[in-house]
Amino acid sequence: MINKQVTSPAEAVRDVFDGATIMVGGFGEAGSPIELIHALIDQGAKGLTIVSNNCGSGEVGLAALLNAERVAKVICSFPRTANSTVFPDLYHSGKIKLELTPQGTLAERIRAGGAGIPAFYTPAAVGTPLAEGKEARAFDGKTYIMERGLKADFALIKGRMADTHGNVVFNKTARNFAPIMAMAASVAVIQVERVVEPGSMDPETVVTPGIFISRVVEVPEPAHESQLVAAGVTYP
Amino acid sequence: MINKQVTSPAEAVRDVFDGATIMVGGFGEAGSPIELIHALIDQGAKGLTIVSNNCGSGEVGLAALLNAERVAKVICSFPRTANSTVFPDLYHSGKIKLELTPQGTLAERIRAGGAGIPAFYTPAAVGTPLAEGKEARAFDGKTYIMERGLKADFALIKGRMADTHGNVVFNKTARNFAPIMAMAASVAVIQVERVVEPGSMDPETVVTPGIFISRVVEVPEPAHESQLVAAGVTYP
Amino acid sequence: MTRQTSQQTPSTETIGWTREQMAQRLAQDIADGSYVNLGIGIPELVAKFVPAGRELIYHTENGLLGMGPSPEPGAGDPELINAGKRQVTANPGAAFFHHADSFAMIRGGHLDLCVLGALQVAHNGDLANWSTGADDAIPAVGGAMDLVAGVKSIYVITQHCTKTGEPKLVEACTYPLTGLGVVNRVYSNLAVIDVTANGFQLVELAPGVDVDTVKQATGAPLLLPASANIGSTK
Amino acid sequence: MTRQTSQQTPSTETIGWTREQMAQRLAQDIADGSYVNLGIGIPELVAKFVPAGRELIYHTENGLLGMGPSPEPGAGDPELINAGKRQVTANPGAAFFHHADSFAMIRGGHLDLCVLGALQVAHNGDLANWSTGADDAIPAVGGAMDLVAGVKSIYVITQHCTKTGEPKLVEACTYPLTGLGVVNRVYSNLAVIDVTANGFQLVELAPGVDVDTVKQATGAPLLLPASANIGSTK
Repeated sequence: MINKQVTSPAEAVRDVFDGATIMVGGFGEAGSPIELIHALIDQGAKGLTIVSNNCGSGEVGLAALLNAERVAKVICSFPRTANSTVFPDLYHSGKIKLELTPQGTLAERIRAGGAGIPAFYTPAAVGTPLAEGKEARAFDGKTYIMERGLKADFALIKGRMADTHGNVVFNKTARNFAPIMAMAASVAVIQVERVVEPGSMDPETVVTPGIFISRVVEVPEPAHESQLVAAGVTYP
Repeated sequence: MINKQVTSPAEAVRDVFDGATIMVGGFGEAGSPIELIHALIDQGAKGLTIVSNNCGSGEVGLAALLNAERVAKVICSFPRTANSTVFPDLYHSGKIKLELTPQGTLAERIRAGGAGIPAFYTPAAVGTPLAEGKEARAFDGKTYIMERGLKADFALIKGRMADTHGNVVFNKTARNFAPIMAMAASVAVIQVERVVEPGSMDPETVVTPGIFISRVVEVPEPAHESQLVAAGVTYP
Repeated sequence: MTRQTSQQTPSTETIGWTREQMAQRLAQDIADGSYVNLGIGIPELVAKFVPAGRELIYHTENGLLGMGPSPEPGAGDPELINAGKRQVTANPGAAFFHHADSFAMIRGGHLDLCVLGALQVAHNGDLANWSTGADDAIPAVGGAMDLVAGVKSIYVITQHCTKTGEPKLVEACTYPLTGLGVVNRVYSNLAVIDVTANGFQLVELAPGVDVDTVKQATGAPLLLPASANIGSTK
Repeated sequence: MTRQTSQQTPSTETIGWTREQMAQRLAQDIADGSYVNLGIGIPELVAKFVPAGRELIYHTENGLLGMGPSPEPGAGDPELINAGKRQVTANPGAAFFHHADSFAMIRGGHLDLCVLGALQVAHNGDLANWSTGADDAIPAVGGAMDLVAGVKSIYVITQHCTKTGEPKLVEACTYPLTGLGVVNRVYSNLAVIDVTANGFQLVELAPGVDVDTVKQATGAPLLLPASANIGSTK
């Protein structure tokens, strides 16, 4: 009997260990699994490496995790944000490392990690500072750089609906990195607004098949980062 | 005004040229675009390179194209079939070349071609005859071989429904290679049972976005290969 | 499905487990909740024998997780098939996906178990199962090389010897390889045998089969277990 | 959106096209049916000025083809946003997809046009638009490097000079590069300029701007067209 549903965000992140690599879904606030991140702050794991497109805003969600100084390093395409000083302050004080990766390379590295591809070549960043130290190679007269697949111990992502087998559908542009992070993580944890029985979803429209998901937790009314920031909320 | 619908399979394959590389969708009969293939036989292009998982059955569809001696080479994972002598006869008489590729490597090469990835590494086939002549390389202590992305001039594929922008949904396991072949071909031609207006499909459930599709042709009641073969049909 | 017998003289084919019994024996060892890919032929039989109370999810590499049994006659869809190109069904909780995603599951190590047939298994786990290397054969590999390279555990289910009495468990494969060091366990008509760092390790004998019979039918050294459990079926 | 002006002395910022006019001029050159990615800032204005009768499909790299305009106040969804993280809508015929698929579109050459801002464009097409290289800046690149490496045509829309009067069209970029030889055309407040194998090639002058003004404001040689069309807007 397969049932991947767990009872709470706390239960879903119970075994995150110090030094773990965690992929965190979201592009801006869309798809950011705030409740899971807050549960991780409560849980206390530290020395984390975070793989995420952004570094959060205000002092909630991912920015709050950074602010709690639980993160040693971020792998990220765009850590700058208009309404948060958390990352800049940590970065300038040398308290956090940054591996800056072009957004498409980040996405492809995650997808490769999940697909068992250890390395691939991309034209992005050739000739730029972000290619420094990377192997360059020509194919058919054009230069590419080699990039490595990325894996993680955990993924914390957000969907709209899942069944208890872990099949997931998403909401609009909140889909973004979640399906590939689910592939690349040993333990993919997803929060969804609604958990349903297997057979409730059309198998043609499942976006992330259950094989990629380890734990499903229902968060019926997830917070929106922009609303929390506008309201001046900080966590914890 | 974007409208990718063309009036007939003949119109859809009108500009296929001698020596073209053509990806043909389908795994067995599921997803095989028989009407497009038959239109290509009528059209007459020759010296083709076909990229397809199988080589057809009986003397219809892909097997009929081979039988008409239009194909110089196939890139394929499983050309053998229980109910066709077309490929074996051509192969034994030296009339067709075969590039045998593991099925997952074939799929990934096609996806890479469509995604602008010129090469990647895979563990499949390491140490086997299919790795001969291929670059081997170790990552984290494990050996992989390098495989190249595959592109095509045309893709002939089959879907269930498309809108006039080329957004497509598929039927069950007939989906197989079609979405990635659409990505990897300069001109992706799809036959579907029904063409609808943009806005008729839920944007969350589109499998192949229209950007990958050049031409859509409606074939309301497509033939099934197994039924044609059972009925002893040959083409032309 | 009837059992194949051979007219060749000294044969092990007629002793030990039948094909169904081999499949049944293997089925006992698959953990509840596993994601499983069953190869064409004898491996397909495994699904019939999964013990009650265990839920497995079957993957077919042509784009379906949650594959169910064959449809009722006349109820099938020619576009809902398995890797053997036979019509199947989709269970509740199923999902369809394209070939690159399907092999991402395989290559990325997301499947727990793949059960395959074999021409030869070497004592270091090398597998040959896609080609006899005969000059007149049409080469065809399908997804076998991807499966053995990517799936967490590879179980082989096979007759212990060929129809002409040659061992299939060997020192080194003479047929073209499918993968290097990939097989974890072999279920034959004679025995269950693990592939270990030290070579073939006997785990269990089929009823009525003794150790010497297995040793003689095996083309490489056979390590015996410390346990006295040999000879009994679970 | 009002036009920025500068109090610095000799400036080209106050002559030629406004930001809206630059966007309008660029919009004339986008073919019907194009798949287009518009960068954040001035490039976003382009969508307002597409001539009637042309249908463009907008891609936003965070997972949407068929992006529509901003929602009515209160009607938006915080999970339906563009790459600038502003709320948008989805047009009929839209499709959502994940980030790897989105950048497969970009890297695979499926988009016809990307319009971006620039810090500097070199006469060989090199682009710098993501970092001033300042020591205290937080490095952030987003999708710019992928876009310029993959999209078929790259148009830059920019003030011809910086606020301090420095040319943005240069012999060689001094800021960190976004891509090598990637820019096809520049739409500035002064002119439309192609990047050719021979360097910057003047295509069209903004109204009231003469060739000498453009030459002086450009940090690399400017090739003049054979046609006498210079000085007129289409």
